[in-house]
Amino acid sequence: MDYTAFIRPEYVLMLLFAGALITYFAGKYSSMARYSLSLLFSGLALLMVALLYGKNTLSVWTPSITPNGISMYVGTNPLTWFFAIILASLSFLTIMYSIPIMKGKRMENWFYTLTLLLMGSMLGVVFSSDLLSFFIFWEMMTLSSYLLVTLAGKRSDKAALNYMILSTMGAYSMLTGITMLYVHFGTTEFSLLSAQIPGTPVNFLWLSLGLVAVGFLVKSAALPFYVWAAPAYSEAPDGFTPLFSGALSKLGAYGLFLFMYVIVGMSALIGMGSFRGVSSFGYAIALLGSITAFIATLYAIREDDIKRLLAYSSVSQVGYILMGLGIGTSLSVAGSLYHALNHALFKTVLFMGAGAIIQLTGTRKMSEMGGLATRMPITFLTMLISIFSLAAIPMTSGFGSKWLIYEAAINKGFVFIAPLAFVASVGSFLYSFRLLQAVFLGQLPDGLKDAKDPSLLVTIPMIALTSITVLFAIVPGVPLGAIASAESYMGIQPIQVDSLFYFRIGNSFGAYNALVVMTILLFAMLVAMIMFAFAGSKSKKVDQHDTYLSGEIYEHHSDLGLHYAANFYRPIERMFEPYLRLRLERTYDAFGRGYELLSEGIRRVYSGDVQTYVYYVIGFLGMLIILAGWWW
Amino acid sequence: MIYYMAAAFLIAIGIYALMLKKNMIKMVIGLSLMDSGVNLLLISLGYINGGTAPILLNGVKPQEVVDPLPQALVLTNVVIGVSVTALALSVIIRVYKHYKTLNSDKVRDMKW
Amino acid sequence: MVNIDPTLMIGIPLFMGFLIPSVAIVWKNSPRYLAGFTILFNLIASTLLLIRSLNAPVISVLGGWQPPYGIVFVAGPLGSMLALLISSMTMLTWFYLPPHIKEGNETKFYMLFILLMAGATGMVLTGDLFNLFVFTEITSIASFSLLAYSRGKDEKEAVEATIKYMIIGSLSSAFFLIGIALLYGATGTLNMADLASKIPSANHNLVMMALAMIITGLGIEAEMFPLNGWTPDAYTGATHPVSVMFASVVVKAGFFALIRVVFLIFGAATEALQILMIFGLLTLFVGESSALRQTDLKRMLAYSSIGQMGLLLVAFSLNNQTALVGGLYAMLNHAIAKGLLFMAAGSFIFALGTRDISALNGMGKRMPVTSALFTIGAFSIMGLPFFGGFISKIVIIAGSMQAGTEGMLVAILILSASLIELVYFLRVVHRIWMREPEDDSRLKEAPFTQMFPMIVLAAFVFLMGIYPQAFFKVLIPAAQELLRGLGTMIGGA
Amino acid sequence: MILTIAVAILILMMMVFAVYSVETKDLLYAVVGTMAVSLIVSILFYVLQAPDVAMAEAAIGAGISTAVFVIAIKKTERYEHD
Amino acid sequence: MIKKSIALILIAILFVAIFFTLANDLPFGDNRTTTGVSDKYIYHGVNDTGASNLVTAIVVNYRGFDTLGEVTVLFVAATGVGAVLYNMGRPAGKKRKKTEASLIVRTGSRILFPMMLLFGAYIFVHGHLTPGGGFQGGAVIATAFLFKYVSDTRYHIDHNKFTATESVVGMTFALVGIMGLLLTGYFLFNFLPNGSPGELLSAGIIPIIYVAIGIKVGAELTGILDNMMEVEQ
Repeated sequence: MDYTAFIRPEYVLMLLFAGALITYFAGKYSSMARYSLSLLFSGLALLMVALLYGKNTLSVWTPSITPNGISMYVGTNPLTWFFAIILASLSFLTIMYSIPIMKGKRMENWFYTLTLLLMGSMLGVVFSSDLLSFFIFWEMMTLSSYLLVTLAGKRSDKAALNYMILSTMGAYSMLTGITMLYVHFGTTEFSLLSAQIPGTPVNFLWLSLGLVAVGFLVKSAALPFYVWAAPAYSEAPDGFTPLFSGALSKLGAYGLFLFMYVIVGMSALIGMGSFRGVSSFGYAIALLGSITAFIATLYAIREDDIKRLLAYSSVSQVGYILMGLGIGTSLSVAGSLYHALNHALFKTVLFMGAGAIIQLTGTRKMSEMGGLATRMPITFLTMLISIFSLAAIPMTSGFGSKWLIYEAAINKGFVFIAPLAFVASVGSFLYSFRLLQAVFLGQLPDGLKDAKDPSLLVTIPMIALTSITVLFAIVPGVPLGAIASAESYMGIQPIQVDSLFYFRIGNSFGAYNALVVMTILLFAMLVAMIMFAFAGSKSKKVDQHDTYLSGEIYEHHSDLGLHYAANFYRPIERMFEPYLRLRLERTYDAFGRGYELLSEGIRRVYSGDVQTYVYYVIGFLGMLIILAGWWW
Repeated sequence: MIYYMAAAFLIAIGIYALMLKKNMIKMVIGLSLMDSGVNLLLISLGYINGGTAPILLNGVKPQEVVDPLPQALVLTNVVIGVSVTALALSVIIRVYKHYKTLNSDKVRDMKW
Repeated sequence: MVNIDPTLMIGIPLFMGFLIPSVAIVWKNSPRYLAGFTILFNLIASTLLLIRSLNAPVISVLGGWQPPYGIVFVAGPLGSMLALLISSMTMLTWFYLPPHIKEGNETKFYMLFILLMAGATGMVLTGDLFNLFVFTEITSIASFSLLAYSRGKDEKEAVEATIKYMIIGSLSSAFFLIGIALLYGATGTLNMADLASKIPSANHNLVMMALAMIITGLGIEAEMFPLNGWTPDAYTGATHPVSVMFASVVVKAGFFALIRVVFLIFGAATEALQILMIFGLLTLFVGESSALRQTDLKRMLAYSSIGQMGLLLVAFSLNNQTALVGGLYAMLNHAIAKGLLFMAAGSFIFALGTRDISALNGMGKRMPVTSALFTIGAFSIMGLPFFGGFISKIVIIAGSMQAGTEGMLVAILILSASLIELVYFLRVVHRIWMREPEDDSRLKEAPFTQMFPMIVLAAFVFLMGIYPQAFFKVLIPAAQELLRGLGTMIGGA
Repeated sequence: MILTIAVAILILMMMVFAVYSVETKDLLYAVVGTMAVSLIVSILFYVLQAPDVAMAEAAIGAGISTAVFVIAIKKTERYEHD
Repeated sequence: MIKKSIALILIAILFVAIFFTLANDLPFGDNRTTTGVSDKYIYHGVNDTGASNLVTAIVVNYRGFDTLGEVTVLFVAATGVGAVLYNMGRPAGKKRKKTEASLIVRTGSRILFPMMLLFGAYIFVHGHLTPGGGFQGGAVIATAFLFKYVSDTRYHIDHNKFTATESVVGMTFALVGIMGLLLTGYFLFNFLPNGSPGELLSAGIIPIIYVAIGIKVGAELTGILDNMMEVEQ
């Protein structure tokens, strides 16, 4: 008897929302109850999501909220399952990770409730299969993530408000697009909608899809809207950042997948105008993605604050996902989905590690850290592998996905996107190495003598995620199987996966057998280790600090920025310096201040003097009379 | 015809007082002038050439009677006018108690 | 089902109004109970009326003379729903009253209180144009006196607000009366249904001039942009329960009168609708932007309710059924949520002593229950999911989309205005919960009798968010009634 | 015919009174001007065959509202100075 | 200066608009009632309501609710003035003003006061026959009391008695309306016989209502005047 028959997506959602409420009230009494309950609920939800594999369910939830009775649908399919499993697992692991990190912090009880609520609304966004419930869960997700960011206290006020304003603006433009679709087609259910799409006029499609895409581009921090991303990711409480940048940023991509391929469908997309075999709408998104990747890398290189560096890096990695998504061939969509999975894995580990390090050293400045490799071996090892995957060193899963995206771009001969992506990936190597060198290598500053690995609750999630990354690196076929079924659901020709043994990854013009290459690589690593062990005695300890103070006595604690990691890539920065000055933040701030000034002026209309109000009334009447006389 | 002129003039002079005179009591005077103007307008609407007062006593025939409905409306409006004026003036007395001035320019604490 | 005649909802409060002063001589605190009894009567009467009026409008003829000759009360689903809203809000404010009206003459306050309710109910139910004028007068004079009622600390502002409101209010009644005079001259009748049938054939020039006059006159009551100079001062100067009555009763009745006159009598003439649309958008933006810069809590709420009235104006001027239902839903939600916000703000100011927003730091810890209620009201106005505002926003946007391409522009403007609204409400809510108070001494919350209305309102806000179907059952026939026009309701001449 | 001339003169006087009462600095004279205007309006009502309203306007318009104005001026200031 | 010119332009627009729409669209004095409702009042007014004064017939019977609203307006205004000027009054017994009224005014007021009351009563009792009615009669009574106030510096009305009469009379008006509803299902219905027109006791409930209104208006206007006069200097 199939036990999993009774599991349906809406039970997962109800479980999580009820769990959030229970955890809040239980948490008021004992913190133990709070931790165990939140772990229990998120673990249960993760289990239920996992058991939903391969199910195509669609269930109606009747309490409709609009006058002509639109009912709300919740269902699962391969694409949603792929994203749901990422979101669920990340949430579960982040909750486990955040227990030691968030202990004793401000409003801790609210943290777990809001995380469960966020998990519920994220899964709600993914599971909903009609426009209205999609929008409702989207708004709930924005609200709960805003509240979570504000938990970090006074520092995060400005970042949280900017984040809320921009994402609400995106949500409202999405609402306009959704209402256009609903009013034009009369229905909100995705399958009914996509059935009616083929015949519709093209410019209507462009307008509504464009408006909806704005909402998703804001969430995935694409070019014009990436302003909120770095401050929001870095100012959020350390317990929340892995979930925020690891899982939440994927929802923008999911939305685009949903609307471009599931609702509008590939044929109608091409019908909207194509550019060298790729839909021009998709090409625009790909372009935006690659430019974001490039610019975000530039910012990441200059960052000295560990969390802001990782924040900019996740903005640029999401740019890759958008690029793959935009191109729209079977290879690029597979690459983008695979990269979404990998990015979720390694970015979460990096942020967890960063959280642990910040809790340990008390500072976020990389120039004040160093040499932690010896003291924190497990964190070092897990972050090392994730950094390799981030930098797309060959044979890591990160490499696999980026390689697929590049193949697709080159195959289509995009002379502008592909080189931009290459330079960006070089940049990603640079800042990941900076992270590695500044935090782990070099000598241990005297203040950090007693550094040791964080508690078990932190290391287990990191180890789990890194082992999955390594597993996918060796056996790429497993994730690609899920991706292939998602692609076929989206109506795109799925990527071939060797059913026999899951090691080959590739397509018509090139493939590599991951297992063979991995063994060679391990063997090479072994040789290098041996050589290093023998020659180790000759290696000289290099001091972390430059000492060109021409004779001055130099005490370590002075912050002259002499630490190697302080301005690691100064030469490169100098190259881009002039262009980086025109940052986009300035335009947003200018707009904000401009509107404040404007409303200051508008406020002056109410001058407080009765006579001016009488003038307004009589003037209004005079205007009406002139209109009445001449126009009516 | 000249009644319309008188009514329109009264309304105009009422608004003139309201807009250009700073003194609050002058404004209330303007309001009450405007009220009389509106009443005059209503009554002159109801007038019929050669009609008599709408009281059907001692042989007055219904055909030659002026339209009574506007007169009923004006009756109501006169009383409304006086009650609003009385309330406005008592509020002005209290304003004077606090602000010590009747000049509407000075009574502007709540602005923007 | 005992059918209570709608006119009793005016007769009984008036009878009680006359009774209270004489009983007060004998028995000191009788006014509060007599007033409470009257409001309860009105509440029950309006609920029964609403149930009866769902299938067919309840028509009650005054003095036995058939419609065009006598005055008639028309209680359609729309009118009786608003009567229910007015009486329920008055009932809830009645609970909230005691601490705020200590200084002045309580007997006279309660008389004015029930007469304000009677005036507003009359405005909403009457089917005769001049009768609407008389009831508008009753409502505005009652609100003048209630506004000037406040003694104690901010007596100075209350008095200043009253004189401004009175001068503009009497200007509005003068123009409204000129409009009625012109309409009477053109058509010779005063009954709304009769007017609706006669206006198309009447002299076009006269009708347009009358329309201009009436839009100005009633626009002042409905807080349209250039005409609402008095509104911020009136809300800020009034005592807290009076500003609750303003936000949810007085302005709603004024707005409804404008809508009824434009829709029913002028048959939604396109010119009138365009004027309403343009000035609705202006009110929306002026209201929202000036709220952005406020440092005084009640004044911020005042500007936000101006903005919301602008939203209603725009929703109604879109003139299709979905937008109308959305507008009505937004009207309900605004009355309830804004009433809740004013009550909560009143409790804050009563406890803190100052109306300054910066003094609200960390109120979440000092007055948790009131802050939670304030946040619920704020979330509903902001339009977050599972609150009333969300549904009204969606339905209005859907309605505006149906109005073609220019509807699209209206939708975008509405959404950007609600974005501004989100900003200033978030700033206050954020300050309440996330900031640390200077002295975190626990402030005394309002006793249960005053907390009860706020809890009821918060429950209603949630109900409107989660199960709106119950409200749509009333709102859809109400919107149809407005669209169809009054003409066919009662056989005119 | 004589009636229309008389009415014209009356209306002219009314206009003069109205302008005077708005322009004068001394509020008491302004109130007296308003009383005169309302009396003339009451006579016009009489000419327009509306006796009820004429009496009402005379009794209330001229009587009570003037009294209220005088009381108000007594409680505040007599001269308008800007 | 510009404010003044804007004001003048706007006032000119308003004057021209009102005057010309009236002048050419509503010719003065021509008989427009044939299309409207008022010819029913004119032709059937007398035998419908029994009152020969058509204006009173409309004010009390046909559009009785307007008058009910009207009385409410006055009542609200009186209460409003009371609420606004609450506890601003001078202590009891203190003289209102220094200068005593002259001898002629004092004796004149003692003689004229009852006359004026009688005249006011005459007006509202004969409301349905001769021009005038509740409002005008009440105003005359109020002027009578005003005359008393002017002449006698220490005289002021007894508040309790006035409030009592006011509420009793107001309640009779409301009760008449409610009885109309109970008896015949129409609020303010004229349930008493019309009697023969021209008689004093004709026209059903109209005289009762007009007497009630007369006393009420008189009491209220005097209340307003008293409140305002009692304000501390």
